[in-house]
Amino acid sequence: MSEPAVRAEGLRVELLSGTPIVEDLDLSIARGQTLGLVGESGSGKTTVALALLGYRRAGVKIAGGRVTIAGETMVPRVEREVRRLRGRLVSYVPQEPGMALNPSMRVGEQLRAMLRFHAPSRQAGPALREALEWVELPSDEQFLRRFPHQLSGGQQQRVAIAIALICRPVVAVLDEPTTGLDVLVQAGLLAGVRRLREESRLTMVYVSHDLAVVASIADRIAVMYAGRVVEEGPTAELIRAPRHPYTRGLIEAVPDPAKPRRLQGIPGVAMGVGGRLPGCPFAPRCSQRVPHCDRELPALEPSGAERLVRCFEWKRTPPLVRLPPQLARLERDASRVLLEAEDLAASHRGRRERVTAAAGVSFAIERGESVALVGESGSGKTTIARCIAGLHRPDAGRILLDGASLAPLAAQRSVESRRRIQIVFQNPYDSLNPRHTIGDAIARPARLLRGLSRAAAPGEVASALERVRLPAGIASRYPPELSGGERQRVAIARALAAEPDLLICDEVTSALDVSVQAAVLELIADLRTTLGLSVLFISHDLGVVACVCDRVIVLRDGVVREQGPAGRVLAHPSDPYTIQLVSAAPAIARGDEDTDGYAMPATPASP
Amino acid sequence: MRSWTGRIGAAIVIVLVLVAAIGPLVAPYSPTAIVGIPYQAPSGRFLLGTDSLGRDVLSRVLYGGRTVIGLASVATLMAYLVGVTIGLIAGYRRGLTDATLMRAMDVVIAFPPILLLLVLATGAGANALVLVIGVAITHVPGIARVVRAATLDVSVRGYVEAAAARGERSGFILGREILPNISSTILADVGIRLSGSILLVASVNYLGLGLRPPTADWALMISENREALTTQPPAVVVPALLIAALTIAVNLVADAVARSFGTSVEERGVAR
Amino acid sequence: FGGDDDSSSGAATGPTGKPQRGGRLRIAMVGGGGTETLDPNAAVPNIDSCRATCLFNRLTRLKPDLSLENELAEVFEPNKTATEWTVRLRSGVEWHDGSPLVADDLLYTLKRMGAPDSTLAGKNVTNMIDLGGVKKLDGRTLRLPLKSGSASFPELFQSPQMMIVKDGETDFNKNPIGTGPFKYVSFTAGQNSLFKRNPDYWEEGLPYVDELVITSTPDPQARLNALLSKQVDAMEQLSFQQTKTQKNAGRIRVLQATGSSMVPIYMATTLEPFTDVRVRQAIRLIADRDALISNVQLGLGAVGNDVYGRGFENYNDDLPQRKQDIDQAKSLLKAAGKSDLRVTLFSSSAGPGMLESATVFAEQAKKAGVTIQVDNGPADSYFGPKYLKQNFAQTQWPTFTIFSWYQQAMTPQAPFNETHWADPQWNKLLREAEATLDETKRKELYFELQKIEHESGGYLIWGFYPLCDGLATNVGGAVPSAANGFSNFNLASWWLA
Amino acid sequence: MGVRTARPPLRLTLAARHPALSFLARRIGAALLLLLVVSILIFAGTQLLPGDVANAVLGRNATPEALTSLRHQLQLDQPASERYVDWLTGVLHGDLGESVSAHTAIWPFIRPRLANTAILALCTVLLMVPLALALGVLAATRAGRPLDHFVSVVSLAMISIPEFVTGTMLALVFATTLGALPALSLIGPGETALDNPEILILPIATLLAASLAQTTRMVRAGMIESLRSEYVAMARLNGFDERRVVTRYALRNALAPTVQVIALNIQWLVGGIVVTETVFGYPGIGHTLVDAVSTRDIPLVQSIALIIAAFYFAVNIVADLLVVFLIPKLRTAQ
Ligand SMILES: Nc1ncnc2c1ncn2[C@@H]1O[C@H](COP(=O)(O)OP(=O)(O)OP(=O)(O)O)[C@@H](O)[C@H]1O
Ligand SMILES: Nc1ncnc2c1ncn2[C@@H]1O[C@H](COP(=O)(O)OP(=O)(O)OP(=O)(O)O)[C@@H](O)[C@H]1O
Ligand SMILES: [Mg+2]
Ligand SMILES: [Mg+2]
Repeated sequence: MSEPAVRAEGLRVELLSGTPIVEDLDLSIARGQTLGLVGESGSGKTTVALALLGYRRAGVKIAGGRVTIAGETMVPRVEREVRRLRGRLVSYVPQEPGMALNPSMRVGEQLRAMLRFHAPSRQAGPALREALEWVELPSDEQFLRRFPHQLSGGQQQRVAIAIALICRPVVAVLDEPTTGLDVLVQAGLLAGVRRLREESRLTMVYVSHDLAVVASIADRIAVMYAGRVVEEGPTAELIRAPRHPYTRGLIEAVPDPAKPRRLQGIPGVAMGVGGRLPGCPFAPRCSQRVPHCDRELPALEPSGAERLVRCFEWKRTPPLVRLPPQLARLERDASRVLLEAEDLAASHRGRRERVTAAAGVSFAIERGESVALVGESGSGKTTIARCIAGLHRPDAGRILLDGASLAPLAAQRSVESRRRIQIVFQNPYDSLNPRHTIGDAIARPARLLRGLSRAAAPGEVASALERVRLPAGIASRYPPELSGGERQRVAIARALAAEPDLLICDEVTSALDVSVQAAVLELIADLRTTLGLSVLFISHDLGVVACVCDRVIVLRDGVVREQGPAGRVLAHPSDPYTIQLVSAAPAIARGDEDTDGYAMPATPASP
Repeated sequence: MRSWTGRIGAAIVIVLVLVAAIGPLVAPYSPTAIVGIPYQAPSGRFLLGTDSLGRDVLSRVLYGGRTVIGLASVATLMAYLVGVTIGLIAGYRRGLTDATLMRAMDVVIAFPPILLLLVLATGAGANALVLVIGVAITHVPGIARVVRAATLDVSVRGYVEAAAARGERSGFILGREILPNISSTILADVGIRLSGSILLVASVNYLGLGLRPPTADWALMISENREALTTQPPAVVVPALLIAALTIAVNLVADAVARSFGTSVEERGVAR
Repeated sequence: FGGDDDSSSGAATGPTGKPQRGGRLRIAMVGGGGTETLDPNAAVPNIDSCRATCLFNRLTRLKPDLSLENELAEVFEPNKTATEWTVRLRSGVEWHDGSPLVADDLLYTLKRMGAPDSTLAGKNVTNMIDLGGVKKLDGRTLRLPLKSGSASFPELFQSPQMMIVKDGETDFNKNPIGTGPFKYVSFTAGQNSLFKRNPDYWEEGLPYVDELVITSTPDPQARLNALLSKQVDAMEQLSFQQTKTQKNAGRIRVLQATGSSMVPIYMATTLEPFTDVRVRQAIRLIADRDALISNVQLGLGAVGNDVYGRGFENYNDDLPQRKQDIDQAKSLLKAAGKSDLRVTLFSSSAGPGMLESATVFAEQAKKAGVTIQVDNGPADSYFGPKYLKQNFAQTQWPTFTIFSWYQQAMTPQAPFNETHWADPQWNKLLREAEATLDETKRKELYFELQKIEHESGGYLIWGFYPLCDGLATNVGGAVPSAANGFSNFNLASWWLA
Repeated sequence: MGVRTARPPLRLTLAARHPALSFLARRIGAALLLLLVVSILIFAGTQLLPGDVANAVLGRNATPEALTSLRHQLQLDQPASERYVDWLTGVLHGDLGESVSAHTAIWPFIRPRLANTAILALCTVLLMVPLALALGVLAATRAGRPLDHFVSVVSLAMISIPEFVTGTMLALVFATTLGALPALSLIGPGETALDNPEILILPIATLLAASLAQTTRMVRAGMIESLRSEYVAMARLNGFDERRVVTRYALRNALAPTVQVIALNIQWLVGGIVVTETVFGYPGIGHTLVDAVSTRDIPLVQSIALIIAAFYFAVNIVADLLVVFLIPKLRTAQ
């Protein structure tokens, strides 16, 4: 074990313009070990992962440093030579297998092509079987003859992993292999990867933005921020006692379904490419910053056995603390019902057949109550929300607001009822019109639905922005100039400008980084209490739900499986499907308690 | 526009538009006046010689850009007005409206373009308006399809849904919410379409289905004087070169524009 | 006269020496698209007429000098008052199927043209005949009684649409039977035809070539290219510019003939503002005819004097040549109260130099304070619904005899009375002339007629355009002739060296 | 082109049962309906034209008397709707009717001309497709380098020059000056264009100039997009050599959009071939259509337009079928 499986020294990757993306990155992974690489979006994880294979994306160059894999130099080396090593010495599993598998090649063919090219002497049949077994996929001809689009997302990812493993590489780099998959599917895939780690001598680099996921897989974790590793250490220790304030902030921000508590976001926004200042890039968001931090970049230094940290003041990093749990809600009271859905049925007309998205769904939302709608992808959450907002015509059933039936489509509803129900959408990048200023976007509902005069608009905009804790100056800017979190706040401000009674939040945080997510969730929780809003909160993330909701409705295939108080449903689920969901939700074994991670159900992804 | 080819193209376009715009002010003779005997070689008096009727080639060249540039631009503009409207409505309304409009576009595409222009030119008389309408019609289906596809895409975005949820009128949603966001898709091929229009206007004029003599028009000049290609080359070659230069330049600009939209899309893709 | 083969320097000439036999002669003509027909009596474009002369014969024809001679007629004689004509057909003429030409064929032809529902051009001629009273004198002779005397009657039979067809023949596009120098082999309208030599042709020794291909090629540049690249041996209708260039280049021979073919401007004498003869005179005085000839026809044409018939015996060349006189025109207009006359001139590119001359004329008119707006209509419907209803327009006429033209354009019965001409004195004079068999006398009367036209007619005949065709240098036997617009192509006498 | 793929024909579930057949049946059904609409529009359009076939046939012999008589013979005095229905009934019985100007049955009249155009278009396409693919791939794989710039600039220039200029120049150089090739596409009696193939060279070159350039650019664009895709990146990350990446991964997936471009070009060829036909006097269908319009031979115009429109739809359907074939997602069940 003299030569580590992966060694990177002083790796530097830049844009062609010379702006650095990744700087002085050193990594060393012993054979058979798994390194988890975590960090928020844009921190340079994928860039590093690709550089380990000597690969760079268009518009980017590897400007310096060395990478060796099992003694073979990958960087610097000419493309022709390094390419022959990819796939056989080190292989890569991409984030979105749906995009990365050749759409016009059958699964079997894609696997065989690897063999034919890298190991022509090996027998294709057994090799295929071996690789597919590792990822728990069938290896019969019928399966091999499928095209990628004929596989589910989880299967696609397993195929991608099988392709990466078929030539028995020394190192596999997995770049967010579970991001975008459903919790149940993700759990199954993670279990598979874990088994692989235990049963083979494969060295892995596991890249993810999700600390909980990485914690369940990796032997060691490296945390990246703004293109640099800020902390590295053995998984358990790093999670229990983070030394870098950023690592600590990340852990604090991860919601936990089993033990709900208030979340705490990291203030500010993550640093992007460019505009990096001479000092510590985390300094602007740091709570233990000293003047020195702004001037000089700390080095990545050992801080005890096997631990490295890049902070001058790491000794001052406070230990993790248990935050107060979410306040329990008042008892139910039928007279306080705001909105009611009665036997709601909805479907989508597909190309030929109808897809049922809701079948006989009934529930009620009380004034000031926060109700969560959870369920895996495609269970009909969004459709129900759109029915309530008048964007989708239900097939049957009624929606009652204060006991009065609402017209199916928004255009037919009264101005008043349109005002009282507001919706915020999932994707922060398309929830605001990029061609309208923030001010216009916020003022529009107020003017249309509340008849606000043109003159009164700026004042209204300012107060709306203040409510979502954004500076008033932002009103004249356009959405593309805003970060994802800021945009979601603006979207919320826009909804609030109508002074609604019910706010529907459809996965408002799922596209956001954890630190930002925490801040947005905090905001919603605050607004509820200060404005007495009712919230219909849609999410697939039980942790998030646990933090902000009073009641949970579990949905599957358009049918309500279980509903009840959040505490009870999440802690003591009764429906088998809910049980599965809850146990599949990743959670972190924090230093402040004594759980050992979470159980992994052995449910393979349904085809 | 960062590429040098794009800049060269833009420079040529500007020069030619200037020629067309101020040319008539500096032309030495009236474009229709017969000032000499036909097909005189270039001389001090007639810098580019004379044409088939003894008119001054230079003066006709200076006047002749207006029709090509003007008509092609107007036709393209009209095509966009109609095509964008159809595409927006089809893409936003979906369903039956969409199907009907798109089938109508299919019909227009299947109508042989020459027949369309022939019927228009012979039926309604050959004049600028007919030419513009004919050229515009040939573009409409293509534009409508592109706009429709883009609209389909944009109309499911959160901000459009939000507008629908607060009960905005369709006009507002189409004009204020959707249109600004598909403008780059629309603009990306304006240049290509404009140069297509120029070629079509020129070809139609050349075939005698468009403008008629004695209009001074580059394409007409080519067809009027083409038999003097060997004896009085400037009368044919100069307008031919100008048309080619114009379309090449417009294409260069279009290319650069499309590429700049393309890269910005890419960058957005990468940044996410 | 009539044909004036140009001899400018550099022009190529044909081969000299004895005619040679054999070979395939390939001709590119303008063509008429799908309307092309081999029915000689229904011929419209030149290509139809040319094919008709290859396959058929008529009673009389115009020689290159534009004088009349008999073709199938052996004798064509009037009675004393020219009210009855006797025609005897040549003997020994055979149809392509071997049967002899007889009087019944001629009778059939006349009846075919004169049938009540006939759309044939010859109806204009047969209308003059009392068809019911036609007498067959013998197997080859007919006596044709006319409704009124006409001394110029035989002239009318020189038209290519007056070809004699075989008794009973109705379908001409499939294997037409004629008496002409060539026999039918194949024909595709709008594309090409293939004929072969008629070995039994009645004109001694003719024709020379074995095969004849006539191709429709509307585009002038394409025709010239084909000739220059030796794909064809001759092409119809060189443009004026091509004529000039090719004469200098000397790679091909140019066959040029100027007769009475013209693209005049006309004024309808019954429509404003041309009801006033002074306006008509002013318009005629505005034209700078020399400039029109040199700019539009590149100097190739001949100046006109507002009367038709240049090249024919009865053409009045004693009349003073009218010249541009702007002052006079202005004062005439002033007198007529039309000092700033504005009028639309309907034009089209339906004839050689037609549109161009309108353009040039409009420019010239500016000098006299007259604003002429040229309305350029589509060529294909120019002689369509609006024709004959316009007050100020252009037209085209080929070279045929003066009387034929009067019949078409000037007499009260004329189907194409473009100028709405109805001058009682002129009509009376024409009747008198046509009743006069004495040639000198008749000529005097014709001169009178033309004098009236010259003074008060509705035509501005500023010039006559030349027929210019291109020939490869190995084509012999070609003689320029202006008659009927295509007679340069008297293909029976052509031979290949 | 991207637009086309968004069109309804490319349906996923359709492919689930009898993919090709039900697809074909629906597309053909729709096309027939559209053809009917097209034919009505064309008929209505031709009614607006001034003058009629009687005028054209009689030409300068069109005395008012003869006009009336001929109109009666040609049944032009019947109401337009009746004439349309007559024609349509004929078409439904497989009879295109009679040309009123040429007095012959239409089908035998246009068949040789159709064949001529088909030969010209087919030769052009057969040359264009492989050349465009080769050039497009070459340029795309060398994007941004001198060869790519060269191809780009040359093709841009070729696209920008009107065909009548290209054609005239080619004729001037190769036919009249060098005498190497015929300037005029003379097709002898009873022959087709294939009997003397040299007449095809210049017309093909003219058509090729514009269409090849256009297609090359599209292939290049499609290839560049494909080369930027994640699966191409993945193929490189899997270590395949560049040749394999280009052919098996990039080109294979760039073919579908290319098919659409080629289909568009074929449609353009047939619709726009008339300019080239005019320049070289090539006896094709475009020309015949122009003639038919100018002689107001409405049954002939109708028939040709119908054939061209049918061809348009056919090319579309074939292209869509090919696309379905090329994109497994569209042809296989989920
Ligand atoms: N080709 C490129 N051109 C411009 N910027 C780039 C390019 N590639 C990466 N970047 C920038 O480099 C930074 C790091 O990108 P990278 O994809 O490595 O981040 P990541 O940590 O994987 O983020 P994510 O979690 O979103 O995948 C980002 O800010 C990104 O915008
Ligand atoms: N526009 C549409 N056309 C056809 N089917 C649709 C459409 N939108 C949704 N569906 C289908 O309806 C079902 C319910 O979709 P819905 O978006 O409501 O689910 P969801 O629970 O919000 O899922 P996710 O978590 O992925 O957002 C799914 O099967 C989906 O495929
Ligand atoms: Mg990444
Ligand atoms: Mg959803």
